[in-house]
Amino acid sequence: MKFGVLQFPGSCDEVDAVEAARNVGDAELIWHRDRDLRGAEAIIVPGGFSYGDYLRAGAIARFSPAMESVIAFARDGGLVLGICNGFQVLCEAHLLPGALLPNVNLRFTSRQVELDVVRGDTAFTRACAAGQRLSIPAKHSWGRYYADEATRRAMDESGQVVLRYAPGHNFNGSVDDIAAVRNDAGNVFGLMPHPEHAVDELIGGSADGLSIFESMRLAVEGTHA
Amino acid sequence: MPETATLPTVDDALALGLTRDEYELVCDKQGRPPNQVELAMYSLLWSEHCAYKHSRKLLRTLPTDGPHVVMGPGENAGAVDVGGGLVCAFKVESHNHPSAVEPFQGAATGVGGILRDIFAIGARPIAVLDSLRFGEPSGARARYLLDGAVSGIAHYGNSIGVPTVGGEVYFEAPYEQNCLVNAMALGLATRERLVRSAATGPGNLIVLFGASTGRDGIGGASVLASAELGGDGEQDRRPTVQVGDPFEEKKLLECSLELLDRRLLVSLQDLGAAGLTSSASEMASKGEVGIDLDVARVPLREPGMEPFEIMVSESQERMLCVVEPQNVEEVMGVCEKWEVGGAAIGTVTDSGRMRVLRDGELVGDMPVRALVDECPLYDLRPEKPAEALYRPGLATVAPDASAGEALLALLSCANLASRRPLFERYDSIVQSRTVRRPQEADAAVLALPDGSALAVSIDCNGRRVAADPYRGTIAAVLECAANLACVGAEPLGTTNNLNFGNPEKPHIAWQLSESVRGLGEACRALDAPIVGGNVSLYNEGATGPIYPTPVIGMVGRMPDARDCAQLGFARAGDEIALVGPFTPSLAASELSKLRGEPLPDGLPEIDLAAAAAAHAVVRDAVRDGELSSAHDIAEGGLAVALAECCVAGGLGATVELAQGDAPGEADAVATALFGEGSGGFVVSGAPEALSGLSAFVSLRRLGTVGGERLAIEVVDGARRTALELTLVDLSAAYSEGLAEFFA
Amino acid sequence: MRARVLIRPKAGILDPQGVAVERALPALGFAGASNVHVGRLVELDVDDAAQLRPMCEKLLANPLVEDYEVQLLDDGG
Amino acid sequence: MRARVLIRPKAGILDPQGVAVERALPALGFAGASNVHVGRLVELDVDDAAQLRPMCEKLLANPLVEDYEVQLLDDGG
Ligand SMILES: Nc1ncnc2c1ncn2[C@@H]1O[C@H](COP(=O)(O)OP(=O)(O)O)[C@@H](O)[C@H]1O
Ligand SMILES: [Mg+2]
Repeated sequence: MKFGVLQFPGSCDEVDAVEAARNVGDAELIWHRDRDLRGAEAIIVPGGFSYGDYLRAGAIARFSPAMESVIAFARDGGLVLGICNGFQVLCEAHLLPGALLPNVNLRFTSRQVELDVVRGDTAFTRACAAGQRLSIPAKHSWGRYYADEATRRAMDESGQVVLRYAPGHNFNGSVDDIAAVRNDAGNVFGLMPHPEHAVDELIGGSADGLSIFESMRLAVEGTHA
Repeated sequence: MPETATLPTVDDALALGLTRDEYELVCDKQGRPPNQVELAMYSLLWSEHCAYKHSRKLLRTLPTDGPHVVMGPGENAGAVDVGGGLVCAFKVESHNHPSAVEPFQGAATGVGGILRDIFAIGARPIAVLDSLRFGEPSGARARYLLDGAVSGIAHYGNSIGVPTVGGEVYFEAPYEQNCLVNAMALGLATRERLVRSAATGPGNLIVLFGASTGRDGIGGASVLASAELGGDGEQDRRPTVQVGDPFEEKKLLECSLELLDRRLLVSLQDLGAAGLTSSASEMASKGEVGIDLDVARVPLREPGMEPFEIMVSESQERMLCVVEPQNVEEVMGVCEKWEVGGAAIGTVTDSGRMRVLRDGELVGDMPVRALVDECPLYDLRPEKPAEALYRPGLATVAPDASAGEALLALLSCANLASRRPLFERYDSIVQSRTVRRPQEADAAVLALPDGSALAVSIDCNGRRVAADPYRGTIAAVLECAANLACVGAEPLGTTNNLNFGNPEKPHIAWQLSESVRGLGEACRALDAPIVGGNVSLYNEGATGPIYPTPVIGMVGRMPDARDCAQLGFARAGDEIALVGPFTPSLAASELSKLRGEPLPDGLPEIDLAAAAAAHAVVRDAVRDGELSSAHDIAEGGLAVALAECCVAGGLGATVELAQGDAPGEADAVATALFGEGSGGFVVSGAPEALSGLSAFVSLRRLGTVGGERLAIEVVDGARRTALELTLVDLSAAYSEGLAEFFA
Repeated sequence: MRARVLIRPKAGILDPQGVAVERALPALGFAGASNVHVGRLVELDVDDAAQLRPMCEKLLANPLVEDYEVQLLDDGG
Repeated sequence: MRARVLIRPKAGILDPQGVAVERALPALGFAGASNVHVGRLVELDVDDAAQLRPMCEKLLANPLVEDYEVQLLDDGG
């Protein structure tokens, strides 16, 4: 199982993502100017401040050559995980519904948050049980998830809300406490909190984030079988 | 040499901050009056900021050598060996005056500047800490500066992907007009990748890379840093604001490290205060060579810039390097990959002269030694002030307040309350090394690849230094080392930023020289040599000087990251003990500040050797896993330390205290509870473990962890309950103290 | 030709910056301000004014959450 | 009365946002854009138009690094 982790100028958490993914498989960086995904079986669009996040978080990164390949990869059913800035990029690229807006508190906020698993049967959560609670750090200033009502209704119907902030943990003001969403097809997933920073008790405060990477491995290796 | 502009006069020199004598000396060195380019360059390099003309002699007294030191003061950052083939580079720097003018950009570019110092020696930045001082937060100016500075640090540090893992902030009236914004950074490098800044090899090329050059900060930091801030002067300095671009710096950082990894650079230097002027001249001086620079080859952001403007511009996010001619093409290729601009703008020569050209025409020509090394150094004329320099503030706690009221007032006061509203704005975990985040332990702890860990702390209580510059500085060094001991780390090296008033005034000179004396003694006693630092003088406003504030940063190491302790109580039933040579006193304490009392003249004596021995005992006990928690006693004394252990651990405690060693003192109970001093730790652990410790260090059993409240009884012949507060009340006071200032 | 693009949060979507400004004004002694919204301003020279709308759709604005308005300025402006 | 405030980075002050947008446009197939600057837009109702400048000085803009321009709009606007 091989992960490819995109690297934009301004990415910050890309090495952390590579190291986290290496707990369950092989992983390497893919430079934003490369169109070749080099045989990656799952893509991670990492956190950070791609292109400085000037204008609007994620707005410029979505047009990079590597992202063009990722968009094609996703349309062919490949697994794509977007974390924080990566989530913003995937929304800007319309691979995920909705948009991310500035936190209601208008500040960058860094906090360990708790997340409730809404669905334990997706390609990104199959190592978790529905109703399980995950403790994962979040750190961003542009993380208020928004989708209009019609979109939310459609998302509910097709089970696209995968994680919600536990009561008291939705500091960014996301609509309906939505913390993570997937696309209709189920192969693209984005969240603001950082599972790659919760893979080791010593430094993550918990290792709950590992289950996201483990789920992806199960999904990919299940496809092979 | 062709003269395009009319020759500047001695009045121009005075306006640029040179004295009449210095101007004459420049004329001597040049053998003629300097032209505009030359005068601009001399005035910057001969400023306090670049030449350290009032502090250099004192700094020479500091200990800078030790078994772990790999690079001492003089390079862009110091470095110590941390084992496993790695070195840790670190340094603290101030951006006080720019932050007083525009706090957001001032603080942001302060972070940018200290990070460049770290990667200039080839180290990848792994952490930032900030040390901040503002006026009392009830004032609108203090709150404006606080919010701006914190936002600026967050913006830069978060965006560039370096965690801000710790810091400190104090609010005191003397900082009202002149805030302090100091930032410290740490980096990691393999020993082989370290690079120095000396330019060598005549014929080699000088390459400028990074952002283009604009009129930012023309005459900015350097001139600003050498003049007192006047009331209305801010207006005039507006055009000099430098704007930071963390995205550009992120690319610059990756580009610099890749250039070093590919061994393409002979030497590397960041551009900071005084821009090209200081970076090029200092590279030439260190390498004992000359440099020719052609300003027409410098990529500009604005049209029509004069040669002197290009030479002194403080545009951010730029680096200068020396490259062998055959490598220039590859260097440009790496710059192109990272979308960083680069241009060969000059050559190393064997002339010993700094020559500035414009399109080949000579517009400035100076001996490198005169520029960099021959600024006159001044002797201080220290004199202890006859009268108090600082006025007491308003009382907010009555002398007869109950112990419980006093504890709540202390926990919620701006200097002691939880720093969460501040550090939550910083990414403290990026790069996946942070074993102890802010407020989890007294020092931040960062894991290293071999399983060991670094610990780092930054500290200085300026009020205590104001009361006694010598002992107050020793106390600041001890506090840093105590913070390291609490997590199980041993000091490797120290950095410092001397923030003082105008050293030409005898009483400031006295503060400075006493403080440096204490700094040297304490670092010697702790085997924590000074590997770098910074000096910021002339920190005065209309109402007088700041508190003397020698900010101390210390880096330590522990063999196993898994052994580091936490500050919160961890287990009901653990025994609590006070360890170390702690002699509490209300002199210059936080409680006496809240009572509106004047600063005392002098602090009680400190037994450095005994304190250092206690640090070693606590450190070893932590490493051996014998303690559940460890926390040093600092502002607010023993009662506040106990309350912090309770709040952090979510556990109460029942404690019994002897009244103290000063029977009959009117404030005996308050002294026992809230007195401050160096050398004391609150630790908790199994009773047998604590018994084991008492063989090596003075240890007083205080009580037991458990329950929902903190109860402290002071034994006073007939015993009486001094205070009893619930965890809920303690937490509320602690967490609300600063929050309101960020609303 | 100089052009200006005004980008505003879509009506109905919470605009916390607007709210913050509206709250801060009375404290500074400015009464009577209401309905405050904060958006972005982009100004640029373009060769071809027809490109402005697609530029906004693709990059400058996010049409899901933002409205935009294009203004053409005199060459002098 | 409805008012609009345009806030821009001062001339000569580095505008990293403008630079980023200017660099991104050609890659998206938009040639010929230059001199791009990104600023802020504040729109609000005020009772007293004379308050707008002091509001800008005190809160809306940062006069150290930004210029501002006040526009009064029709009540309808
Ligand atoms: N300005 C700041 N920036 C970041 N962290 C801070 C800042 N001030 C304090 N902290 C963090 O808050 C915690 C408590 O700070 P403080 O009470 O000053 O500790 P100490 O008394 O040990 O110096 C520490 O983890 C410290 O690093
Ligand atoms: Mg401490």
